[in-house]
Amino acid sequence: MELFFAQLLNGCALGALYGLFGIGFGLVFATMGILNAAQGAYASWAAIVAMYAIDLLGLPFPVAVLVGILAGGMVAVLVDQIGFEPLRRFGPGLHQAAMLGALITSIAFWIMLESAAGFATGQQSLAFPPGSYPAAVFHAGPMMLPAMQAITLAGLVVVGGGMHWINTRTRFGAAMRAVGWDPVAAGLGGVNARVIVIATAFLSGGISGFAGILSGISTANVSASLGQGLMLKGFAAVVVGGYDDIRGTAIAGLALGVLEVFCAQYLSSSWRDGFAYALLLGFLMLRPRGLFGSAGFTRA
Amino acid sequence: MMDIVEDLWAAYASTLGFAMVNAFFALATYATLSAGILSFGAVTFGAAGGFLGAQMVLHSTVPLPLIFLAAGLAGAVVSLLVAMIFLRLESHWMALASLALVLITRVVVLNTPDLTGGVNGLSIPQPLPLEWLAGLLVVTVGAFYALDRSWYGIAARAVREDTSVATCMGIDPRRIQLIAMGISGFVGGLGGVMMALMLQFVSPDTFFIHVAFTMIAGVVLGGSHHWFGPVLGAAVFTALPTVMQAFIPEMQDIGNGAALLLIMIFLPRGLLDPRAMRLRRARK
Amino acid sequence: MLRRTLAALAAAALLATPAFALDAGAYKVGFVTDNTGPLAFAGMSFSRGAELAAAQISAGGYMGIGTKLELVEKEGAGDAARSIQSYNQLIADRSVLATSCCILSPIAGALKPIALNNKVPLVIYGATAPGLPSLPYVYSVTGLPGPAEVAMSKHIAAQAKPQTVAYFVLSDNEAFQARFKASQAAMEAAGAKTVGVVNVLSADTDFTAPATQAIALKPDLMMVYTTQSPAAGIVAAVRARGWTGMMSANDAISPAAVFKKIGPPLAGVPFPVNFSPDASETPKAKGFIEAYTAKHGSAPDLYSAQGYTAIWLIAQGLKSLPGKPTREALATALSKITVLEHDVYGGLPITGGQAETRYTLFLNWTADGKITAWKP
Amino acid sequence: MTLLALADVTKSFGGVTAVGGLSFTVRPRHVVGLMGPNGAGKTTIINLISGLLHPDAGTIRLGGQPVTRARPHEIAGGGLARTYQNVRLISGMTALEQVIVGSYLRRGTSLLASILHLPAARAAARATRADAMDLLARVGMADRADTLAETLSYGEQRRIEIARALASQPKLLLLDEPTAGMNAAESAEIGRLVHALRDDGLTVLMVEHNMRLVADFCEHVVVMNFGRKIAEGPPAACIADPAVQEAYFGKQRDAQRHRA
Amino acid sequence: MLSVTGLNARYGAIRAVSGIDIEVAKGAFVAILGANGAGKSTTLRSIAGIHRPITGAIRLEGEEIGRLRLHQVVRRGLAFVPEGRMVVAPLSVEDNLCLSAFAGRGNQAALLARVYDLFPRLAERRWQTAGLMSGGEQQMLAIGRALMTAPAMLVLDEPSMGLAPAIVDIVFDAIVALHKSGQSILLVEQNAAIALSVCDHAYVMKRGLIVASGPPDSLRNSAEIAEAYLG
Repeated sequence: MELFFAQLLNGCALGALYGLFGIGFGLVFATMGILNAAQGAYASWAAIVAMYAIDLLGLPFPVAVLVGILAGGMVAVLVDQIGFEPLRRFGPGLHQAAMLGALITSIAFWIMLESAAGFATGQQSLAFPPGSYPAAVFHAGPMMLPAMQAITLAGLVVVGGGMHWINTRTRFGAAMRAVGWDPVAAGLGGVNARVIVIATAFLSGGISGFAGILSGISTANVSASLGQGLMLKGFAAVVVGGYDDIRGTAIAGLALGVLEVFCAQYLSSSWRDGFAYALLLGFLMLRPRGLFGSAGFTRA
Repeated sequence: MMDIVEDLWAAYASTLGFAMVNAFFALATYATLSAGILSFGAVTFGAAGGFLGAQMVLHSTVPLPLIFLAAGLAGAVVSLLVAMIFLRLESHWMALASLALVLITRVVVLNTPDLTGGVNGLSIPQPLPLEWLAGLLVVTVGAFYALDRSWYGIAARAVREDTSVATCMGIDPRRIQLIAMGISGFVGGLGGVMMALMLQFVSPDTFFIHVAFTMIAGVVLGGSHHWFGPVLGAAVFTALPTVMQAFIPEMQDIGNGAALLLIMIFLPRGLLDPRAMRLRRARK
Repeated sequence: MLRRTLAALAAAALLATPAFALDAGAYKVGFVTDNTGPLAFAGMSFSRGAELAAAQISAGGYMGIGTKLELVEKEGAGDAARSIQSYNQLIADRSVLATSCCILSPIAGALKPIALNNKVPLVIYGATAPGLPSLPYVYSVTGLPGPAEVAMSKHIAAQAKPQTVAYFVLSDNEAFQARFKASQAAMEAAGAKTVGVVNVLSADTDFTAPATQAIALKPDLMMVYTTQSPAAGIVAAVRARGWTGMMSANDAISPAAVFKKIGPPLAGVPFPVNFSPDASETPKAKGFIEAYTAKHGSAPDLYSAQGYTAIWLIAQGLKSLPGKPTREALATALSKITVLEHDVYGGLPITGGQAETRYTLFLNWTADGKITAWKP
Repeated sequence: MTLLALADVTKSFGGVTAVGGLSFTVRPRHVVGLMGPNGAGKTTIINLISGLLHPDAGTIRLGGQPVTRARPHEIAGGGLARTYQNVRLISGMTALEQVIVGSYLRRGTSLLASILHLPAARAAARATRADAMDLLARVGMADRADTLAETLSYGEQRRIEIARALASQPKLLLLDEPTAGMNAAESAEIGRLVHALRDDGLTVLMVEHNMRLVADFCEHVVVMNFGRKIAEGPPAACIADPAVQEAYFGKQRDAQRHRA
Repeated sequence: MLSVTGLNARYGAIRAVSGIDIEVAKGAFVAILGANGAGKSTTLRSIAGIHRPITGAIRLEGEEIGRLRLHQVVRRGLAFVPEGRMVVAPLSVEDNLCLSAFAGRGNQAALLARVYDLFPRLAERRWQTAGLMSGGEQQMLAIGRALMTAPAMLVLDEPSMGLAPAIVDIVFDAIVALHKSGQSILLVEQNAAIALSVCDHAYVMKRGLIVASGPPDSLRNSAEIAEAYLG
């Protein structure tokens, strides 16, 4: 029983990373209809920058995390403006030509960013310097909670809750959804679609970058391929959770993490990913709008 | 003089071979794309063809042509099964579903060692004669050319460009897309067995996401509106690393990415674009 | 004094009998690198070791007066198709007399038939699948998995007498499966029961859950049979969860980069290794470490030692040939080598094309980042 | 005998009722006009008949067969062809290819024969091509057969669209504002074409905005406003109908209200 | 207030508007009439900055806006109510209205109160999802959204389209009330009688050209209007 709860906690912490990454990934997918293959690279780069901020510049941990998040956001804006902006002439929404074009340019950026990240890390798997991050372990009876797991879970709650609040309760959130729906309709209210798109890209990159930093610390692995694992599972979390619902992504991410850990503990570690992806496929087939997906409107 | 030719051939025959193998995958992707389906499924169909072909080479005395046929059919069967389940999804969901399928394919391949050799893969002590590969590619490209000119090709273009207009012309988009998936499966299965024989080896990594992305990139690069575009794109995409290596060996991946990006931005419809050719003709 | 005289005599003999010496000039060796892609972390070490070997061989005139060994590198990126293309380009150059390649066994398996068909000597520097060497063309300078693990298992069993063992195993990697099985048999023979096997996958990065799983088994000893990143991650995760019991790992955690990454949690975890810049003490090893550190600014690791050894093996073959050798002649010469003249292991024996691992060191990291001999 | 019959057809989008309880019939070999101001629901009706939309209530019959829930390609197979208000030609195709798309239903060769490039397939393709050329000639576009359709003028594109619709040899042709954006001479030409088609046995239902053209072209008119039928009958009578005048020009009484 | 001179607009090869001039004085209510396809909507979309590129000059209070994009035009005080409403369907009524805060014009709370005052129906349904409302309510919302930018110039495209007569009355009552309170208005309307009964100056368009203009009384029974509508 003790093991069960310990693994449940581990699964939640792992899933929180998926959920967090997925929130960033889903933000761009929901508002701009872009399936962004480069999203994983934002996570890698944010982690690399944060790590070097500590290692080379000696910045304190919280500042380094902020610098990393900033880097993730800036890379995302760069990719958006160079890779996606020229394709927006195809018109708004999930037009197939635009979607395919954006997918290809994002693949191009994925290749470039990951390769450049390889140079940045000297092709090694590095880690945050031991002792540079909170490493305390909280004990409650037989249960233990390492500080990084607590931070990750808190991160999901804060970022997920915050993004949900921004999305549903603020003017900026309304503008993001409006631009995603139809840039002209948003423009009628004076919204500068381009600014909103850039801000959305920045938020998306920053959030996925934050997930990358947390993942880099808690797995002691900062490398060019860090983002890839997050990418596949984060993508599953977005689809299962319903791509336009942040709560759904968060919950689906947690569920995926728990499923994965329990699969490995009680069933078979080699079929573990199979379960996760079969779940993803099942959701695509049966509930393409995900757990919490609204009936919604389809664009004309 | 002959020596130089021979040396060049020895050095680049395998590059040519891989370009032709990749052309099969690109054509398989083009087959669905030209009917309006963005699908990464050709990886899975390739796996079906590749592992079946490998097992047939290892455990039977079936001649190569029949192995090719069997691999193609295996790909087609898998693709039709997939199509029956996936085709009711909207286009972008279909793309996501096919991506999930690629991920699942890997897990299945890893966990069925009796069929696929599992993580170790299968070694195939059977070289692929390049003339076989070239011959089959010519036949396949010929079939794509014939299809492109036929009622099917024209109907598929209509479905891709404007499904609603096509369906009002009496074209059943589901039927056209089912055919497209079948062709994609057959050609993907062929590509799979070619890849297996070319590598003389298959493993779970032989058919994974990077293949999916390279072939989509190849199609888009070459031109996804022209039957020869995928072949051209696959050739460029296979040769690019070799060329890049000569100039900027450390940066070859960055070079590849940049080349892809530039083409997408400045030639979004690819190197071969029949529409652009016709526009040029119209302007004259 | 005696040595110098002998050397002078030998040089005089070489000059006097040119028919038995290698002609002056540059001899090309093709080398498939993995400097990018998923294996780049090790690939760069392999190629740096090889580059150092080529530089030393050329500078010292090892193969004869006026001879040089030139390394021609082509990138394989850890990808089978890319490696095959690069390899074909290398052997298409008729002046390339021998080749060296491969970290991954499947890629080595794919290049081997090409080498055999083209009658080009191929020295495999990293891949460890059994059965790869094939005389007279294909050689491997890397020890097969198993013997080192068995030796370490016996050593630990004798020294620490654990009653129960839990294993971490990379379930999608055949080589580590083999190492695990060999080690498990040795441990059980010594009376240490297996209480559980925790499987992980190559692509995994999060090891908190596997660590929790293993700790719950309450073993006396945890043995880790995975590649570098998972091994480092597992040790870190187990220690982070407060488990202080005994652990062992393998040579993948020996590079200094791993200690820089993980730090003190690695302390006291033994691993078997046949080369370590901190523990290898043969003069050739010391020379290698010194030259490597001077050239690349960091100490070599076991991978650079293997790349280094592969090139020296080829040089040793070339050295024994007169005039302008052919690939076939070089292959024959290589097949006659039974002990390496110049390596960091103190004279590696080669049988049937396969180098045998001997002189296994049992080392561990100390909390302040030094490598010392392991004691329970 | 009716070729097309709508009975109590209703369709809403979100909260907006686009068509409410509409009924009318079309007899064979007639040119019927569907009139009404902008937003009256005319295009929705065309989309309902061609199967792109399905009514919330009511039934649609084509040639006696219920097609209320049928999919567009099934309805096309039942003998219906249409054009669009904003010409929808297929991007990247020549004029001739546009027409060949329309002849899909009469392709007359198997997929395998096409893949293998068999003589039968080549013969069928030649026949299709020849028929398509004839149709292009009929709409006066034979000399533009190999031109990329999207480079042609609006009027030319409309004519190609009509040829494409005719290629399936339909029984009923739906024309959605066939003269939009055309000048008087071009419009008259379309009128002559429509009449010639009717004389060949085709039935035409055309959405038309322009009252004068409706009066010239049609034998029977259905006038809609707010998704409902407000008048039906011969063109002249319909146009004179006060309800129709009001629908087009607005209500004077209401206007006075605003003045006041 | 708004002056358009020599405006040309095309869609690809098709010329939709050919060199027209339009003048709206401060506080005026100007209507553009014409049949379908006459180029009215294109004219408005060009003025609002949605249709680009164009040639000719468009000045709002003397400032050239012909090169600006939609949101810039809105921020300078020209609000556009497009044909087909274009409300943001997934957002609530209030979110749709509050989007206009991005225009940065006027006190949002006061403007919101004014819109709810003008259209009590919107106040009742403020949390309703816009896409689920009736056509009339969506039209009110589109006008409300425009008013939230405190426009110097209000431009409406076919506000009566597809609406039942009773709803058309409510919408036009509101437009007339706005005009009476001093709002400058440019209206495109196919329903000529209604437009002529509310505006103080009208232009008649046909095939991209202005074929007649003048005060409503001079146009009401003119041959040009009959010609423009009947073809």
